[in-house]
Amino acid sequence: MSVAPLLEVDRVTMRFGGLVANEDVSFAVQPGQVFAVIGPNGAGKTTMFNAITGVYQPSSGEVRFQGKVVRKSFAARLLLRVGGTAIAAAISCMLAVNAVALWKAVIVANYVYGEPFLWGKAIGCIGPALSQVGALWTWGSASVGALLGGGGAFVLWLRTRRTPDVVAAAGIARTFQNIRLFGELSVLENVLVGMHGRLRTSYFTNLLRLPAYWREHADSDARAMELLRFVGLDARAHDAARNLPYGLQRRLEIARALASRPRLLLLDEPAAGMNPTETVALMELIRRIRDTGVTVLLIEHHMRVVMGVSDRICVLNFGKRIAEGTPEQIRNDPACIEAYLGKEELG
Amino acid sequence: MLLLAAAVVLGIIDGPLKLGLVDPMRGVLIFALLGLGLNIVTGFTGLLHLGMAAFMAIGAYAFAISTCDIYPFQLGFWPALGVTAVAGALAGFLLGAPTLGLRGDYLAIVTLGFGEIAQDVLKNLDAITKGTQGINPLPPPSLPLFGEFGSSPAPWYWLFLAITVLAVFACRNLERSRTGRAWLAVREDELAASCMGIAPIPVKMYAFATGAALAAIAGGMWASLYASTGEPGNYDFQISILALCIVIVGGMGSINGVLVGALAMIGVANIALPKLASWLQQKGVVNASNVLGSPNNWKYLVFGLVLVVMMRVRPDGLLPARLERRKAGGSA
Amino acid sequence: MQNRLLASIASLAIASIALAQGSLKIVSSLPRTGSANAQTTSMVNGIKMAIDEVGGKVDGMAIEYEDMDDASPQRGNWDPAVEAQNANKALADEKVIGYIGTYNSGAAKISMPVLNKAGLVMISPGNTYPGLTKPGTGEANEPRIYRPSGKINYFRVVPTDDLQGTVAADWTKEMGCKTVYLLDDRELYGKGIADVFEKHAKEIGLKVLGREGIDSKASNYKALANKIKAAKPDLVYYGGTTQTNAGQIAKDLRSVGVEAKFMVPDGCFEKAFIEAAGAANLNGKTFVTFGGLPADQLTGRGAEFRKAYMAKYNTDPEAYALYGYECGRVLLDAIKRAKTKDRAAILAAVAATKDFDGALGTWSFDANGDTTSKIMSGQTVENGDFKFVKVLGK
Amino acid sequence: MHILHHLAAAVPLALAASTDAPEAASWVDPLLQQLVTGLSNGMIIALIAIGYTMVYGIIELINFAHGDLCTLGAFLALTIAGALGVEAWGGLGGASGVVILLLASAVFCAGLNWTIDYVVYRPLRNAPKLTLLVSAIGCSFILVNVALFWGGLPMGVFGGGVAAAAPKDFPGLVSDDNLLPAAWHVTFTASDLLVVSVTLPLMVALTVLVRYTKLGKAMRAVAQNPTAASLMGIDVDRVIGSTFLIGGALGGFASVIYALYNNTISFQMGYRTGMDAFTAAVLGGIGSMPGAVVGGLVIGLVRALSDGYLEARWTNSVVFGILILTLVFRPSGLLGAKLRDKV
Repeated sequence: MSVAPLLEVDRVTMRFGGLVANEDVSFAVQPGQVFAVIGPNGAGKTTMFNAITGVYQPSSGEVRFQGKVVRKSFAARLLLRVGGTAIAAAISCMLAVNAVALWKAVIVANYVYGEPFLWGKAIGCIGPALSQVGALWTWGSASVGALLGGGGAFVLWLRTRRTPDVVAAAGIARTFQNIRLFGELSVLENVLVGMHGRLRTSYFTNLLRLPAYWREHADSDARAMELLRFVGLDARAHDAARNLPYGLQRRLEIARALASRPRLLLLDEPAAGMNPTETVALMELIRRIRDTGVTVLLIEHHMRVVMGVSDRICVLNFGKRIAEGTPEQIRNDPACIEAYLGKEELG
Repeated sequence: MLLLAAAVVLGIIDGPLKLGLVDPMRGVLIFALLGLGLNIVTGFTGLLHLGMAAFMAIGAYAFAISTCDIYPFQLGFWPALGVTAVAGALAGFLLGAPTLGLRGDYLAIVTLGFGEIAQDVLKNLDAITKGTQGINPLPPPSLPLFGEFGSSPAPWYWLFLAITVLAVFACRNLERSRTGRAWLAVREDELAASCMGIAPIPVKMYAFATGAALAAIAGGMWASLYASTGEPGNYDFQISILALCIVIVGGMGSINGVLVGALAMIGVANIALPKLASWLQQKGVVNASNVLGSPNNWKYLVFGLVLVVMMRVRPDGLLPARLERRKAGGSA
Repeated sequence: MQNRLLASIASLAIASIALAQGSLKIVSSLPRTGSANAQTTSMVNGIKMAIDEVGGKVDGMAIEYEDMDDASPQRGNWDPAVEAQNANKALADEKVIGYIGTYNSGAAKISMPVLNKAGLVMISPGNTYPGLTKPGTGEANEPRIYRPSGKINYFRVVPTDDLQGTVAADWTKEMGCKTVYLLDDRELYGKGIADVFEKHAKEIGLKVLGREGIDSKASNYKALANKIKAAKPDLVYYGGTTQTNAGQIAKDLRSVGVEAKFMVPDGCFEKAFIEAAGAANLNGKTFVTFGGLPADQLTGRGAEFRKAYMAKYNTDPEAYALYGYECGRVLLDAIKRAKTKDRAAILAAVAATKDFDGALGTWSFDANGDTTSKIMSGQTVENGDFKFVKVLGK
Repeated sequence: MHILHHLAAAVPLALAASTDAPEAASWVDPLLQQLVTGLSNGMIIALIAIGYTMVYGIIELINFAHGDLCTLGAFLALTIAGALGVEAWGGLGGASGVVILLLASAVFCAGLNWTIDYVVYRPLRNAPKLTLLVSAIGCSFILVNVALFWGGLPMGVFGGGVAAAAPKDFPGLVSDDNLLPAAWHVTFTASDLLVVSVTLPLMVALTVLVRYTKLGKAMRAVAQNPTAASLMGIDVDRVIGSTFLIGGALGGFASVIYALYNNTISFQMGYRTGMDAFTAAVLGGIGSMPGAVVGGLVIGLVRALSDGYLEARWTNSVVFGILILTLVFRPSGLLGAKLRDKV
């Protein structure tokens, strides 16, 4: 345990109303490992994944990635945004409330039909007009606006502090138990969407197709094809994702997840519904992923896969952690055998 | 491309052949633009939007106020159109900021409500908007490139065609870029998208603002064409519904689809039906003494039937999007 | 699908060209689809009567008539696109020598400049917004902006809001009312006339207790009526039309027990209003102003028209029918005098209309293109029908 | 029993409050009056809103044609009233006349709604949702036109059909006389009573139906998950059909109540009533019937109070402003179920 763990799940509890899906579960994933979480159905494995990826917020306990909880930091940008919104809202509220009065005083009063309009004079009228409306209205509306705007911006920030996109941006990517590809998009596009966080071109660059767009376009496509080759899908790059056979869809999900260049990859039952040959290929793929330096956190029922690829295994049962260790240790752990492994192995 | 060619050909042959189609086609182009705007929100991003008319209205009034000579601004056509687009985008942001967290039809009703509110505001702030009188006249654009903007419809047609082509390219550029892929991803599966590092709300915000800007431009063109904003009542719920029909009939998320949809909808409502009505009158099939007699009384029925039948024959629209499959569309 | 659609459009287009040979043609552009249908039907009937009357011929030249719709189904109301289209269509068809329309002043703002440039005569049976013709009554740039050619091609046979609103306020005072409550439908016609009423009412010392703009699509106005009841006005004036729910308002005022009198402008001077409101709610307490004399007071021309109309449609002609009829006759009369198919000549002839023996009395067009007839009549409603009370204004 | 709950609250409130009116301050009476008005309007909206919410709950379709369906119901009622001369019956006869109208229109609307579903929507079950939406819009246009023609019938009640498009007067079969002693300063008319006495039982009956009958259970099952439901041997199309049937029937009742309460019908009345009802359904949490009722009442009240105490010209803005604010803070409506992503 010399190296600092990449991911620490520290006494995480997940409650939904009365139901407790995880009860202070803890484990640590070392960088470079393939770490498997196993357990019978309903043991709370997927819930754990959701807690890690920010789909749910832990009821208690925390998830640390590279030593700290993944969260939007309380940075200057936040203050800037909140302040900015507040001011903008304040001004727009003030204008909204005084719209008619201002218009009359500034525009109507200074514009004689058919004659040139004196901007300087007009702008000069804004101040008096406002004061004429009355401080209460003007500043009242302004402060209400500021409150709503600033408050709103802050609340929004709070709410989105640890949403999946933030977690993903930090370097954790995942696949889904029930495959969730973008069915109408092509295989290639799915991977490109995965790259979203890594791409930089702005809205207007894309709108106007500035040089930056073309540059990025070229190498993002190249990298996407590379990934597809890596998972063996390059031939199907331009099919609609929903037309892929099941096994390939799982591979595409993996490619899509890898596209974000994660430090940690969460695979949720990647072997589910695969035939033996596909399974072997999958194990092979997982190893190759680990060899590229990506740490893998794996949920799997399929014991051959689990025992075959993982360096370390954590066993959940009824939401509690009942054991953790190397495959050998788990294989010989009475609790696990009794809880879970026994029948699997014999069967 | 093919559509563009067709449009150009029509523009050329219309005059000599006296088809008289270029005139109504200008309306089609305006609504095509409105449709393109809605297509970004509903077609690409999958947000049901029932308030497009509001943004069209905002556009029309922004354009009118910045060009009409009863106001001091009196900008030229392009600058005014720029102002219009910005105004639309801003409005989009204002509406979107607090509400884009909402799901499917809840967002839909919010947009619907915004449409109603916008109308009330335009009607009631008559000190600024001239209320029910509408703002007029707007000076005809002076763009020698397109010719003399007088009573002849041709220059308008070419101008609007140009704007529409630009808009189409803009939409296509966005669709096939990081921005557009994010929109499509959010439409397909919002949660999966966010797990890929896409923050849904800002992404939707861009879609909303873009759509609003396009709708606003459509409004600006409209006002400029009729040299008047008309009355606020001209931008009511019916227009939002029409826009929706254009997008769905054309084919959700398909740019060409929208163009065809606009042609179909406005074609039926503003070209085919009037011609049919006047033709029947020429044939003397009119008996005003009872309500069934006048062809004009059948328009609702025909329009409705057209919608129902089209949806029955082509549930995915006339030109479904590139990879559009069944079940693709869907708001909630 | 869409090809078939294009095809049909094309074929129709060709069909309409094929018909482009023949004689003179009068077109009307009125909202035929949607809520104004009832009123415009009367107008069209009136126009048809005028043409039938001369046997569809003016010294040898056969008169065609087309009833164009400036509303569209998706709008259910007048549609700027369609109105503009109609104007251009009329111009494109060289047989067309007269354009009767529009019903909505808003629509007129769209088509007036278009027709003016081409010098095609336009006669409106329904526009009452003063700014269309009278300098100084509307925006600074009105009516100049509707006459880009500088000439006048737009005429109307209806008296404008500024007359009617004033007369209405005066009448209110004559009836001994001290306080009024104003409502309007927030549309060009209704709001305009209510504004005039309010302005004049204040001048002549009537107390305006309140002013509300209603939502003409609301299902009822009971809440508003409660509010009015509490204000206890002597008279409630509604600037609006049957189609903007005047009937419902009358009803709700009565149903919550507002005792005040109720006055409406000529937009409600039609049977449909009484039917919508229910006679019981109007009898005795309702007053309607109208430009010109009601059918049953008509003499000469008007009386004949009424007889003919009743014979044909077995109902008394509405105000709108009268207006439509008058438009038609003025135009035909001008053609007769001009003795040509030339638009300019006919325009000149219309402008020259003097002491015209019309259904609305004897009148001329003034320099602005307005009718000189300033006759306003006041009606009340008794046992389910309008009853002429007196001639208003001088 | 949500529905009972919310409505039971409503009526006594109006009555009870009015009892202590005499010694109350002068501003109380108008306020109470506005509340009565608001609630009566609200209940009508609610009744229509249920039609929306039921259909939405089961096939996620915003049934734009529903408002116009009610229009036709009202026109049928007027036709029958005219044909039978119900107006003249008076007294008990008048009451029975009302019952006849209610039933006739309910049956008619139910049948029509079912037919529309069968002819238009059923073939599109697997089509994108918005395709369905546009078909619904199409139907709405068609129904409006039918109503226009209907108004052209050469009957006395339609003014001889001369002015087809004009609003039609609906005979005041139910009086607007105050039922409360004058001393109470608040009028609660027979038509207010009618609204309450028809709407409440209907809502109760509906709640019972949805919660305790086999059909009701089937409906909820289909709403939850059509595929699963059909696997359980539920005939999904039949269930959906009967949903339209019931929604239509409610629409029919609503249309007659509407006509008797407002005494005017017009071929375009479906537009605003429909929009109000749809708004109500969403405000309450679309798919939830108690929600629809609460939403309807809220909108009715807000409209009345805004008309009464603010400016009528801003009423629409107020209604939708409140709607938007509500949704910002309660993203799934007042009583809507909170949704959670299933991953």
